[in-house]
Amino acid sequence: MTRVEAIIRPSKLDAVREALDQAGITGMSATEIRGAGRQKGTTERYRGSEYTINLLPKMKIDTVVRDEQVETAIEAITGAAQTGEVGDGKIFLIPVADTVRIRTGERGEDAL
Amino acid sequence: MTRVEAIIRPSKLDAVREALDQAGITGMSATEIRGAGRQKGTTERYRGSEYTINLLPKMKIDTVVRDEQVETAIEAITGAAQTGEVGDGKIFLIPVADTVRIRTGERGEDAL
Amino acid sequence: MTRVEAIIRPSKLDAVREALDQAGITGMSATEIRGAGRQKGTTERYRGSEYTINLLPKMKIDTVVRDEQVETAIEAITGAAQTGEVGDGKIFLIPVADTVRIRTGERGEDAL
Amino acid sequence: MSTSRRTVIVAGLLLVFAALLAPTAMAQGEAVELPTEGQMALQLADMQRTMDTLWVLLAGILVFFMQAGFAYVEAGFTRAKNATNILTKNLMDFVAGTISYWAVGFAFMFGGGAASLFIGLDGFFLNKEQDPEALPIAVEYFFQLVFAATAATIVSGAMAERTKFKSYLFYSIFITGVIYPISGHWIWGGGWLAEKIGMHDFAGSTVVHSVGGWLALVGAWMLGPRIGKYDENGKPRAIPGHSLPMAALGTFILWLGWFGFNPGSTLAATVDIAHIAVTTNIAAAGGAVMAIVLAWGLYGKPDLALGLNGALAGLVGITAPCASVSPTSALLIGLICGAAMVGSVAFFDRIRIDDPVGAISVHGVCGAIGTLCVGLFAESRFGAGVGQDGLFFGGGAGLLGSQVIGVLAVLAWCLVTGFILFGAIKKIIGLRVDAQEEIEGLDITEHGAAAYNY
Amino acid sequence: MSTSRRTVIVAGLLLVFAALLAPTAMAQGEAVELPTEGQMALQLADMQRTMDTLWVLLAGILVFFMQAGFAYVEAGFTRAKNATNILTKNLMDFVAGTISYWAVGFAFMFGGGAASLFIGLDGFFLNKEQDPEALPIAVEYFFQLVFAATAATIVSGAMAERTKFKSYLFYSIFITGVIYPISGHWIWGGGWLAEKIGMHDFAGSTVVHSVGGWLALVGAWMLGPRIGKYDENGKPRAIPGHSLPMAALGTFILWLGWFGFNPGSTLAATVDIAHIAVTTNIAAAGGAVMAIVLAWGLYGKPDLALGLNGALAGLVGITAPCASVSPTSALLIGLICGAAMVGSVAFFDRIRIDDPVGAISVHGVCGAIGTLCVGLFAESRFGAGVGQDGLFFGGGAGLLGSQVIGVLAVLAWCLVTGFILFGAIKKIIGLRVDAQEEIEGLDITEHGAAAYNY
Amino acid sequence: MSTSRRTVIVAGLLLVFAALLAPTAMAQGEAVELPTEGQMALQLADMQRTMDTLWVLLAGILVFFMQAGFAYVEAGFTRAKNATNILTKNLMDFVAGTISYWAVGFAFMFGGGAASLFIGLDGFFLNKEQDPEALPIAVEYFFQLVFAATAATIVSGAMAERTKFKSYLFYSIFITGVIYPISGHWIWGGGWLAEKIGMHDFAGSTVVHSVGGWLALVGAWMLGPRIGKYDENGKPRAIPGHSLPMAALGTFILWLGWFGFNPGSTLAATVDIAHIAVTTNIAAAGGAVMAIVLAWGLYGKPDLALGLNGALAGLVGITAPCASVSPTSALLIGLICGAAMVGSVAFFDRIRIDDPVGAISVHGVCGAIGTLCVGLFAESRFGAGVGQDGLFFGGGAGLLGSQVIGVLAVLAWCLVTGFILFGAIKKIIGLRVDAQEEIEGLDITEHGAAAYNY
Ligand SMILES: Nc1ncnc2c1ncn2[C@@H]1O[C@H](COP(=O)(O)OP(=O)(O)O)[C@@H](O)[C@H]1O
Ligand SMILES: Nc1ncnc2c1ncn2[C@@H]1O[C@H](COP(=O)(O)OP(=O)(O)O)[C@@H](O)[C@H]1O
Ligand SMILES: Nc1ncnc2c1ncn2[C@@H]1O[C@H](COP(=O)(O)OP(=O)(O)O)[C@@H](O)[C@H]1O
Repeated sequence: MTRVEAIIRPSKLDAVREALDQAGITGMSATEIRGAGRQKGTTERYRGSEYTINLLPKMKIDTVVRDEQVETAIEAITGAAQTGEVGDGKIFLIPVADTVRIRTGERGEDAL
Repeated sequence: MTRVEAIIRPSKLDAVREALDQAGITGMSATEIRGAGRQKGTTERYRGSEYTINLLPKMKIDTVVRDEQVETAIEAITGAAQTGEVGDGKIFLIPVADTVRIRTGERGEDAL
Repeated sequence: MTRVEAIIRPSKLDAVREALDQAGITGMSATEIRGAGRQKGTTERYRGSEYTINLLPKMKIDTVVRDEQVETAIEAITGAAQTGEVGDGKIFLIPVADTVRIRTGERGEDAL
Repeated sequence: MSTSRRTVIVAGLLLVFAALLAPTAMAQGEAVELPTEGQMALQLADMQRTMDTLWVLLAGILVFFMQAGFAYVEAGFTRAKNATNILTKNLMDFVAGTISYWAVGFAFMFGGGAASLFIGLDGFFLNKEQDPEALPIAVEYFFQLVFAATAATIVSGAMAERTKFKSYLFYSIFITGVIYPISGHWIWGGGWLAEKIGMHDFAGSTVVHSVGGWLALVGAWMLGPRIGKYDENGKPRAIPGHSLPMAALGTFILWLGWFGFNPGSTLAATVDIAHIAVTTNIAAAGGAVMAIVLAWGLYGKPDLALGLNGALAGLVGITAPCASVSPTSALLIGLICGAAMVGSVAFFDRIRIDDPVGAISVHGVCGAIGTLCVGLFAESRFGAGVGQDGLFFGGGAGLLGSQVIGVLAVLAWCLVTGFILFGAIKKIIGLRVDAQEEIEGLDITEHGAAAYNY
Repeated sequence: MSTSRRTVIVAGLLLVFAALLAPTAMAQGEAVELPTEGQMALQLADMQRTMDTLWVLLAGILVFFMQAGFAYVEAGFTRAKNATNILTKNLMDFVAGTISYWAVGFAFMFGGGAASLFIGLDGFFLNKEQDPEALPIAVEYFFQLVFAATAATIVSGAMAERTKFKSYLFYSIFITGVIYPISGHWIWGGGWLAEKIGMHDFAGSTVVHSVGGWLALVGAWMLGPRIGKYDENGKPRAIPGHSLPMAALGTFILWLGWFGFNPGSTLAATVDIAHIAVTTNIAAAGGAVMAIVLAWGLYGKPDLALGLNGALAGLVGITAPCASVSPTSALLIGLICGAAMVGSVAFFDRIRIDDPVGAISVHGVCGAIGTLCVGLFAESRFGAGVGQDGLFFGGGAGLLGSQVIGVLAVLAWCLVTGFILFGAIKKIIGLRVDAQEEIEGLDITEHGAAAYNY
Repeated sequence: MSTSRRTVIVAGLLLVFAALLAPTAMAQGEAVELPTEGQMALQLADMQRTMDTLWVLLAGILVFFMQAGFAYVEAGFTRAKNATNILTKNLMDFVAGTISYWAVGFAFMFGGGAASLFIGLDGFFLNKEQDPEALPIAVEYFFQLVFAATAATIVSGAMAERTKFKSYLFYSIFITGVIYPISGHWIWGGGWLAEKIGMHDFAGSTVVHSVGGWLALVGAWMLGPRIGKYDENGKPRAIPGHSLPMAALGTFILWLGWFGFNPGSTLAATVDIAHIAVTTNIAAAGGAVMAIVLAWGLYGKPDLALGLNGALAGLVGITAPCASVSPTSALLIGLICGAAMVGSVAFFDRIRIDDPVGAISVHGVCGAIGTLCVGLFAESRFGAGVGQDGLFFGGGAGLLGSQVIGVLAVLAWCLVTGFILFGAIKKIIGLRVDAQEEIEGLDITEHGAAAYNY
């Protein structure tokens, strides 16, 4: 099992969720984060003085999938979240040793 | 070391924290997330029109434990968070390569 | 590739971000979390009655780096986040199997 | 817009010209300016009545705005997951009260009839002869309505975060339409407490605030504490409100409204309103100072939530004596109420009556104290007030005795009717939501709408 | 501070002493008290004028505060990412309106001149002769300005979350300076609707609210719905507002302001203000009750957002008939408007006109209904109102006919001028921000400032 | 409720009947209507006094509500972690000020005595003979108190986010009780600036706002900037406030209050209040328009925060000249103040005086400018104002000279007393919290209570 962790633009949340859904991946969690990277922070003005927002609002989507689903997930996310401009985000793949479904106690891939 | 990552109902946060505490696991972090899964999103009405909340409020509890504590942790969490109804959540186990305590620079299990 | 996940005091966020930046690590994500550990929760008074905040506000900084950068990252974070008092936080190292840059589809270390 | 007005103005101007011509007229013959003088006297009386109407209406408008104040204080002092619920309750108790007080409440409170020592029985739906020299019935109704709505809305705070919406609606209509008007009749409508006992409550420490507070007490007691309010050892745990800025704004709005509540209770435009505004304000200051200082001393920090409640405690306390006491006495009354409120909050916490916003202490307890203070601090030299001297100013214990009887009578009335009302509701539809709904929050379960979104 | 005042008081006191000495004077010779009486009559007229000024100014101040109410209702009912934008719009439409209504709007609306059945053409920049016996022009301007600003600000709600700031500024100045004053002139400024047709709109259901609502309709229609408002099948999806507590406070503030809006429209201090306040309040209650009950029945839960809109619907509806109907009729009007608003919101949702705050339904539709209700429920016994009986009170259909003509004329005026104005703006600078800006939110893209930070 | 009132009404009615009977009486014999006239004159004077009381009280109530406005502006413009703190300060400065101004401040400001060119020395605790024909002392005190509290509360904004609560309390009591009343006495209490220099400040641009602003300047200067306000190169960094909606509501509340502040400063019910309300409003509009336009031009976006400050800048600026200038001049004054505020905010940022809410620029700088504008724009034709023509209207530079002296004298007074006061506090208890507390936020460290919870 692998955890597919995608950092995307907040405005793409709905699109990514639907794309995953259509790829048969229905379980996922979303977290509001702020991120820094190649995308430059914005410099805003407030009452005339400047301030730089180094950490831009991003959304993180986590979904743990069976290993054979990983590429499907990557494709679904990339397809829905890509704009082609800096700041589109990343996908990280992290190995998951096991999963438990709290409701039933099931373990392993059955628990997903 | 393993990271035990539990996604639970927000209303179970206190119970889970206390159960872990009593199981001797005191270090942990909690994050507000929103999740989708088998539990159906709710359809609400606002000024007469409907809208569906696909991502339901959930709470994520992370705790990194020694490998021998993993089952204890799972039991504690399951015991406290289970209601038996869809939406109780999942526990994911993720291998952790190393840990550092920022305050002292200690490494490994000592740092937990 | 390794994910360096640091839990720090919220007031250290800027310092840590800058320290990582200067160490050449520019990509990162920050999440607001609440944490329990050795640092005792605070007992506050509200209208005369007490309540205990068991989960204290913390900030989580995640950065996925090439394995050779891990120690640099740890040093940068530790240097910037340490106060020497209980509650400074932890760093967890988690193996990352692969990374995808959503914008371009690049994979592996190039995608970082 | 107003054609009737135009007539009056034209008449007035004719008058002026007539008067200006008068000296000449006088020289030639008479009878021109004589009716003039009668008209002028009429116009004078008319203007005073207009000014009275204007003032009482403006005061009522200020009191109306207290609905927003209560909504914000109560929402601020409770959790975000119940904010929609408490706001809906505050809206609904006012709109339902508007209708029930119009239909029956006003008649019960200010009507006459055979049983008029106990209850008024005419004037339903404002069907009442207008005395052309008295305040318009409309403004009387409006001013009294906003008072009634205040009493009703107090209760929602103490019962917050766990009461069924449907049950709330039911009891709210009943309080504004029946319970409040009857005890109000005793004191303000020519009933036995005023006429036979000589009890005095200028602007409603007892009539409005204690009634709300005591009914809140019964309600909170019958509901039981919120889940999580007491730990396994029965020790009270604080459940902090979700927004102190909301509570603070609500308190300032209430304070603003009190400048209508107390000075407006003259029911006429007189210079006495100035004195009343001053006593009102200084008592609020005393309440806040005392509460903050006590909190600082007892609990270690200057607690804003108690400070805000302290200001309200002072305001509730001065409501009865505002027209009868000096500013110095008012400051003392405020200090006393601030202290009493802090003690009372701790007391009710300890005896397991869970009052999320402190309504019982602020309105019930300080309302009673303020009413008694009339018997202690009143001075006859303040013409607009009770017109007697209290115990501390050489007037003996007589007035104090009347006040005690009044306080106890209203307490008993509220406890009895409260138990009957809440008991009946509990039997028939249930008072409290189930535990799961309470934990999830009433916003989603009762209204399907979170208070805050993105 | 005021030296002119001092003179008057001194004069008054001299008068008093003179009068007190009069009996003796009388005994010895005459001619002392005779000018006195003329002076007193003058003083009386002066005091009435002062009281009128005072009341109308206070009412205007209450109406001014409605700007804050609209700001909070609109911000609360939209998303957090557009809150700075909507607040800036609300600020700017008032300040720009203050200037444009001073420069030209007031003249167009209340001026005379050759074309005075259609438009006023004197009094620009308040250059107007002051009639020493009439209300001061300053207070007239102030009171009318806050009304004009209300009409303008209504539009921003319906066009929220997607309109260019620059375009907003442009149309807002134009509405307050030109469109609103001209139709206003027809009804309140001595124009053809009042003079030739006999249409009556006491406080502006049509003059203010419908004008705002119909322009909002054109604007929302030309803009198109917000991204995400309709799903791929064209089914409307709700986009919940970000803060119900803000919307609730805003509604209470508007309600407060309405006690200036309606009773203040007497434009004089009279006892009629009491009756008007009562009808205003009870209609609001009716609107809220009906909306909540309907929402409960139709959609399953007592919806706070609709309840708040219901109160506003009742208030808009009673604005025209407030001085002409009984409280019972007012309650009915409120109930009707509450129901109409719920239906109308569903209707505009279905025909794909996206109105985030319900402005078209609340102000446009209920404004029209309220205006018609004058023709149905008016009773001549209420002196301050239209002075005729409506259809339901034996007055025949004549008044109703006039009202229908008025409603249609203003509807046509707004549709035509609205299409021209918004069409021109769309051509020249564009009405709508681009999709990326809309998704990101106007706060960052248009103002560079998020509404909320840490 | 009011028995004294009843007597007056009854007397009035007897009068009416007497008058109506008069013609007949006249025919038969005389002496009936003669005392009547004296009584009527008395009643007239009495009614004018009542109306004056009513107006000044209502104006004071509006000004009172400005406390909520300041609380929300200041809390909105600072960070969430200090919101409880700033709200507590705003509550406490008003309640402490209520008491200290009652005890000594009012006496220092409006008392007489030997040193009366410099300070008043009687009337402590409101112990003062009531002149039966003048405004009730109670309403004078109330109106002046809310002004004093305004001056005090201005300071808290500039010193926000880093001042010790205890120190704040101390200086706040001192400002309201001593510093403000003394300079106030010079201008409003019969002191040397008014009597010897002929300086005019109708509603307090200098007396209230500049005093608050200059003390804020000293405070902010002595405290030093907030941690993080300047980067390593000394370049100012913006620290955005946590809630623009709060700041916007606060601004609207202040604006509302200003309709009491300026028109109420007539201290009597006169028709002049209308003109004053208009100049007040149009100056606010000018300030906001100018600030938004300048921000748009200089910094690229229409900045809401500066727009809100601009409205306040215009309001502060018009406070002194409001009764003496035409609407056109008022608009100009507003525009000037809006521009000056934007420049001033940038200036103080550059010289490292960190003023989180812009209090020094809005109240100090624009207060001074407004005071000078009296010398430039005053016109003698506006009776309620200074009664002279300013430089631009042919009156020469004399008045301007007086205004300059007044502005400088008050500036000097505030700088000197401010340095002494803040210096003493710094020595004895310390002004600033330690760095760790500042970073964590004052809510938790000073009050043990976060402003927001779940
Ligand atoms: N090394 C990293 N570790 C963790 N998160 C990262 C890393 N690099 C980027 N991110 C996250 O991805 C987001 C987008 O990255 P960025 O470099 O700005 O754009 P792009 O991915 O298009 O090159 C960042 O805002 C941050 O949240
Ligand atoms: N595959 C997954 N990856 C990540 N999170 C998941 C996954 N499946 C479920 N979750 C999280 O667990 C929550 C509960 O899952 P759900 O399927 O609704 O109920 P249950 O676990 O009882 O079957 C979801 O709301 C989501 O936050
Ligand atoms: N075992 C753990 N797993 C996950 N997070 C932890 C763990 N232990 C501590 N933390 C996080 O680190 C924070 C600091 O830990 P704490 O034990 O209080 O201080 P220190 O690291 O200085 O000993 C906690 O608040 C929590 O968020």
